Amino acid sequence: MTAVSDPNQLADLLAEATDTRVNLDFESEGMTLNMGPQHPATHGTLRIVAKLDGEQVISAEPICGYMHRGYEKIVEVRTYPQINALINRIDWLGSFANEVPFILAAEKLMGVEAPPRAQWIRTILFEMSRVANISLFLGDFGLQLGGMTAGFYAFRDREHVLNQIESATGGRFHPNFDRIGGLKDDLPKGWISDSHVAMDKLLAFCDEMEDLLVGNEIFQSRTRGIGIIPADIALSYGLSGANLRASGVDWDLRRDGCPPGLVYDQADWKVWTHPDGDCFARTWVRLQETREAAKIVKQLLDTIPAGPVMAKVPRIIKVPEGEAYVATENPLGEMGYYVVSKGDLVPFRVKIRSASFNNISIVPWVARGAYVPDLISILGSLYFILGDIDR
Amino acid sequence: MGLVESGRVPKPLSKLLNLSRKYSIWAYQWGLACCAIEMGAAFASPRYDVMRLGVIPFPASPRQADLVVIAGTVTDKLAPAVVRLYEQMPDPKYVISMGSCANCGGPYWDSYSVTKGVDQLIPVDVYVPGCPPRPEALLEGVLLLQERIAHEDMAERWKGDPIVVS
Amino acid sequence: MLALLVAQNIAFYIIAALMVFGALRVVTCKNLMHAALWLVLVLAGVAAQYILLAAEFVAITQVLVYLGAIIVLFLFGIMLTRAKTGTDDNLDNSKGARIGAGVIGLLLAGVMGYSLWDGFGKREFGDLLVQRTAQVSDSIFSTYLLPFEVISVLLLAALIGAIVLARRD
Amino acid sequence: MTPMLASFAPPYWLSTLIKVLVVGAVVPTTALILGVVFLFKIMSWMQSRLGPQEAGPRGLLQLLADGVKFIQKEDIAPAGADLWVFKAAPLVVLASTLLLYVALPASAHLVVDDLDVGVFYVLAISSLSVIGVLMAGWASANKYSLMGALRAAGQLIAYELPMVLAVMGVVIQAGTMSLNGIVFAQNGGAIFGWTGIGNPYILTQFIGFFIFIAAVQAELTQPPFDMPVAESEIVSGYQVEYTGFRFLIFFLAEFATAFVFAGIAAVMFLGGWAVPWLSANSDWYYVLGPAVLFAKVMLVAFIIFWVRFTYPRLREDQLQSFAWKFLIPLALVNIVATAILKVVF
Amino acid sequence: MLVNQFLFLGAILFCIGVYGVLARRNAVLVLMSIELILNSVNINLVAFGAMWHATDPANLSGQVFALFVIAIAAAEVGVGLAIVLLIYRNRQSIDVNDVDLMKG
Amino acid sequence: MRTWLSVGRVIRLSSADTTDATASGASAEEVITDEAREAVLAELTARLGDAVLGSHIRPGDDLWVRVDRSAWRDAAEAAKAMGFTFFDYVSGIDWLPSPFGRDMDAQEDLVVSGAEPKEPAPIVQGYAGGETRFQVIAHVYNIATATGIHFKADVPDGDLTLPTWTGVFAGANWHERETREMFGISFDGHPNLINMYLPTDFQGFPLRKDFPLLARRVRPWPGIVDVEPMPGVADAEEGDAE
Amino acid sequence: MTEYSDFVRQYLTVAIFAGVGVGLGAGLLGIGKIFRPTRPQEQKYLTYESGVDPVGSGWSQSQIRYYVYALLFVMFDVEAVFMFPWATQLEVYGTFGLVEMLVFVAILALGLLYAWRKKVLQWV
Repeated sequence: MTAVSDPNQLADLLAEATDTRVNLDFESEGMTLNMGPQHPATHGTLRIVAKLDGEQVISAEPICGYMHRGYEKIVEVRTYPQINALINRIDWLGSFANEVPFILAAEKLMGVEAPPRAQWIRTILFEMSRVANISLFLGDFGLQLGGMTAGFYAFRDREHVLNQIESATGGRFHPNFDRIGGLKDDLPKGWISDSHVAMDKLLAFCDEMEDLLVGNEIFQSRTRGIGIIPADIALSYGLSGANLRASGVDWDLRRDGCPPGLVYDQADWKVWTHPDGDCFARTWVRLQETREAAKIVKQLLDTIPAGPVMAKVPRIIKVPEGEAYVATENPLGEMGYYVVSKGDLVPFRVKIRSASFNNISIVPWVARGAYVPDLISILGSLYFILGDIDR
Repeated sequence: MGLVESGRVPKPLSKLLNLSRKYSIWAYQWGLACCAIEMGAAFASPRYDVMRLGVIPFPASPRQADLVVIAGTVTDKLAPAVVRLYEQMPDPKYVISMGSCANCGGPYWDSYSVTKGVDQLIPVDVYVPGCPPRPEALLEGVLLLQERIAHEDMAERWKGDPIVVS
Repeated sequence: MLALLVAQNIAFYIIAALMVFGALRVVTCKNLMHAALWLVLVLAGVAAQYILLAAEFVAITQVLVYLGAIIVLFLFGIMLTRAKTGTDDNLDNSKGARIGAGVIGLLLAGVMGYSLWDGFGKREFGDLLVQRTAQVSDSIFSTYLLPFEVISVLLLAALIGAIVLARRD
Repeated sequence: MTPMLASFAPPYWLSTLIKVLVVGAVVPTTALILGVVFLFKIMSWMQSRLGPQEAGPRGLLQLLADGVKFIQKEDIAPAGADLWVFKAAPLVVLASTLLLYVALPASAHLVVDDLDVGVFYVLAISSLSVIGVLMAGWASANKYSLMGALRAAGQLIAYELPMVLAVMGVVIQAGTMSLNGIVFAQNGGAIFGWTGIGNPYILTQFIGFFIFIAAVQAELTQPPFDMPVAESEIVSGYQVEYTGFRFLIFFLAEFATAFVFAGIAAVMFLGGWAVPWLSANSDWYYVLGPAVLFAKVMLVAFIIFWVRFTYPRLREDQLQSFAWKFLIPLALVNIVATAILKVVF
Repeated sequence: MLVNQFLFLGAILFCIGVYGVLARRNAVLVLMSIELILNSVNINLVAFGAMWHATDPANLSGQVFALFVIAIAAAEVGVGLAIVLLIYRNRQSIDVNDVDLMKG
Repeated sequence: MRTWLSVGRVIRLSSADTTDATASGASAEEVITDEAREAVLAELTARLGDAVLGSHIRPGDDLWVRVDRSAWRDAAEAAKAMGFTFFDYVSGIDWLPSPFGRDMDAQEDLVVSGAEPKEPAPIVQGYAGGETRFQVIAHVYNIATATGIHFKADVPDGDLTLPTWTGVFAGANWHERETREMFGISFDGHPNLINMYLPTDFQGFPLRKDFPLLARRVRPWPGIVDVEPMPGVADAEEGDAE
Repeated sequence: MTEYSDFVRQYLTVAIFAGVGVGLGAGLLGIGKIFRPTRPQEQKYLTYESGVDPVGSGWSQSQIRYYVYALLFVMFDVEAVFMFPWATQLEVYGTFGLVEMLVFVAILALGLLYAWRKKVLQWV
């Protein structure tokens, strides 16, 4: 069928040709389809270069870096509180969730622990950002597949969560609320009951999405059996989050590797997995996850302990020498910070292990042989945030 | 040479033309970073619904667009694409720079890979500050842009100062 | 009456001129896609001539089958064989062959022109009657019933043949 | 008043001029009405939004503003494009849309041409837009365009056939291909001898109606059959490179075609311009006919757009299978059943 | 109108078609030229049909024959283009001069 | 609630079985050694032999193993064979203290803290030791036991190469590309070692400590307001936050 | 004779409308030409490809399946052509016409069945 049969060699050729500045024409047969950096399917500025035979993808290579902001370098010149303000913007949809693993890593190095109330609120906000994040995924995935109304509903109902996050933290998008040793503030009055209402609305939204989208026959025919990722492949690519669980791997850092500082063991919830590993499974797992997250929030809201929200920490944060890796189950998957400190105001080195980077690295593997429309399903269901890939 | 460009259009007609441009701003879908989501909220959320103002977010390609909202960080790698997509839009065209990153580099002012402001690349009509700006801020920017379009003289089109939402 | 005749003739000559021009472009132009589009003009002209001949059903059939279907087949054929966007000099035979073809064409034209003139001369149509669809149908389902059924077999054969050829295996 | 209208027989050139002017006004108007009502108002309502509010009262002039704006937009043809073909493609699409209006009857006499082969003519003309689409896609010299055009052409021809076969049942029942003849047949028809509401063919040809609407949906390249213009993969298909007014022509043609197809569906399945209780020969239809037809068109258009705003899109092969493996066999069965019933009763 | 008007038009189209078949080397263009020939024949058929119909209203042979020719033309183009595509797939060329499959 | 020492334990919280969810922090604190990780380390040592150059265990939390760079790929294979099938990341560390003064911060900051630009400090490697300026670090996970291993390998300045992991963990592909781009460490046998983030004509390796952030060189960080003058004094002034 | 002239006039109207369609579009484009600006920019006339240089040439060897669909369409289109006159006259022909058409449709349906069985109706 094609002149080049070895996938690795082909990928090399492809990557060569798709360099940003030099576009070699290596075409032997077929056509090269370029999507992005400006393309509605790539949620921003990812670029996918797919070599096609007719409508079938021979190979697809994501080209990232259009959103590379040099996080790992910048954080080496910022103090810990400054970093905290910055890293919200890695996964911009699950903003609060970005702060937590970093703060936990710093706390671990300092040997500080947040008071119980702070831990509760952290967990609640963490799950709220998960809801805010994944609810948008559901709408956006519908939009990708042509069901435009789903997107509008997602944006509409997501506002309820954002309102809650905003009224607690002051930031609609990037709260910068977490502190080493606790939180910036306590919750405002009436927040708990409002949050119950918001979560109920989101649960209703999940039902609506299940009716409108996930249960739709056309949606199912577009996603079932498409982009199947077996468990071992998923593990070796380091997929995490719902993408991994949709491949049947029962692994959730909230349950299995929960770092102290988050109180998931105080709620009764369930980790959902799906054996199929296809696009539908990923969507379904995410849908269930949103519901579980809303349930966790509702349970934790009822059991928030009283007390301070800040432990005793020095006013100037200097983290003792050491290395620590803390990862949490973020909306997109495992997000971890490997922090190396030399006892300074600033960290010596921070490796940011973001979920989307690993999740998207599987695209060349999973897209091979798919059809162009399936590529959209695959990309949409893997669910990435550009900032989370490129950092 | 088009009449509009030459500025030799009779007053009532030019008013009509300005009004039509004012109420029909097609914006193409390109979000870059965090601001993209707030832009999305302004474009697609029933709560903000920028379509009320006549901003239609239908086109996916710049060829049918009047407005591009540069919503988010522009990196050096992306800069050629920004310029190209801007140039591929047909005149008359407008640019809203949304968010600190697009305005000046924002929190990544010291990064090695971020362009310090999209106005180094393309002319900007409206700056919307914030990190990210709330959707309301973008709506305000759109309103200000519409205000300007309503009184625009096409012959003088490129000489005005940019608007800053404050 | 006379006016109608004149109008008819004017229409005929305009359409005929367009058709001949289009046909010449089909066989001479250097761009495959343009050739196909000129062919569209010719085929539409043919449909118009059918209308002038009061053959309504065939005219619409011409539009439906030729313009709506066969041209699409041609366009697919052109796109699937990856024609160039611009002009392509490799469409024609050598110059000698072309001259030969031209000579043959002119010769044929001469022979046919002579025999047609000889055979029909200035024969008029007389009063044309509109040939309604129902009459066409009656004709098919009485005189030409067998050919009609054979057509279906022919189409089936063509279909199977083309599928066998076009299958990728 | 009405008898006078009936006796009004202007010379050919005058009547044609009137027809041209009326249709020339009706085509953009219907496109605008459909666009504003469905694309802006109904869609916004379904998505719990407000939709355009500023241009004109309640934003009703939004599309007008769009039109005037597009006139003053720059006209760009990409460097690699085949210029003439690129520029002619929208005109082909527009002309084929306009030709469809020729056969649409608004009452027994308010019709441009009551052709003897009306239905057949409509189907033949509707297949012409494929040429325009393929021209646009090919001439743009753009990959998205080409892919979109190939997909569009593949889809348009795949759904042309169910459409052709779906109306066959109506033709069998009415015994004529004339659109007015079909309206008369429905108005004067009877359901098992009961002539109360005539015989709107949607009751007997509901399979045909379903197939026809599905095919219309596909011909308009709307969800769930909008793969040829799928934003999320090939941006906007064959329209990618079109700017300004040329794009607007595609945009208007889409809605005008939607209107005329809805009109054809209304004529063939819903009794067209006639209401059941009033004989189709009544002079009242000079006034009533257009209104009745318009109401029915809006009803059909609502169904079309409702589906459009609700469903995700089918994949290219899925929609082809849907046509070839479901709609076409179903249509054939429908024809055979209708024919048998017609012959038996 | 003269019958010969149409017959001559048919003849001219026929000759142009013959020229095209002989002068073109691109197989798709050759098929297009064949379409020209078939259409010229159809014009003749319909013209004769109209002529006879005017004298004998029951006689529609010309039109019916034209219909049959259209059907056959459709079949011809279908198979012809399928062959062209097959050749293209195997040889990356649709030059009729290159196609000498029959020669041993 | 759990404290750090209990992290290594798997606590299944699925709604079905929440019985053992109350791992007591008290007993965990008494544990000084971490038998599970000791065992992992022992098995790794057995598999890799002399290639294990150093190790560090933080009980109940994490395990660092430094291997010889010739055994880098063997380490991956050994880990995978031992059930560490979940690939996390590969990255690098440049242990060179920043040559641009303390933490490369603004000149104003230096004035406030009273420190002059000082001599380059000696290179001090972190856990599990090391000998070279550059180290590559990788993390793999065993999802059955919820334990991870941080592998480290020294990469000498003269020969910044390491065997690739792509054959063992397919996901290493992109991470190695990133590491190459950021540190200039190349990976032998990698199929496609091209730039990931930056334009092709970008000069330098950003994450090396001697890569200057030019914007900062030109213009000092404008946002410093709450850094106290003397580190020594600051200790005495420790207070409650908020 | 009057019937013929009416008939030709009907189609003259159709032709006029085709002309009007093209003319309308062209006329509006002409109006646009008066108004619209032309402001050439360096990259304005490049083919749009999501903001980067076009990769590879613009041509695709799209798969043969489109052709098979088109082919099937042509065949069934021809069938439909013969069906329409039959449909209008079915009442006259009665059972005889019904049987004739059933045979015709059945033979062509065999073709569809063949294509179905040969799996050309689905993607590879």
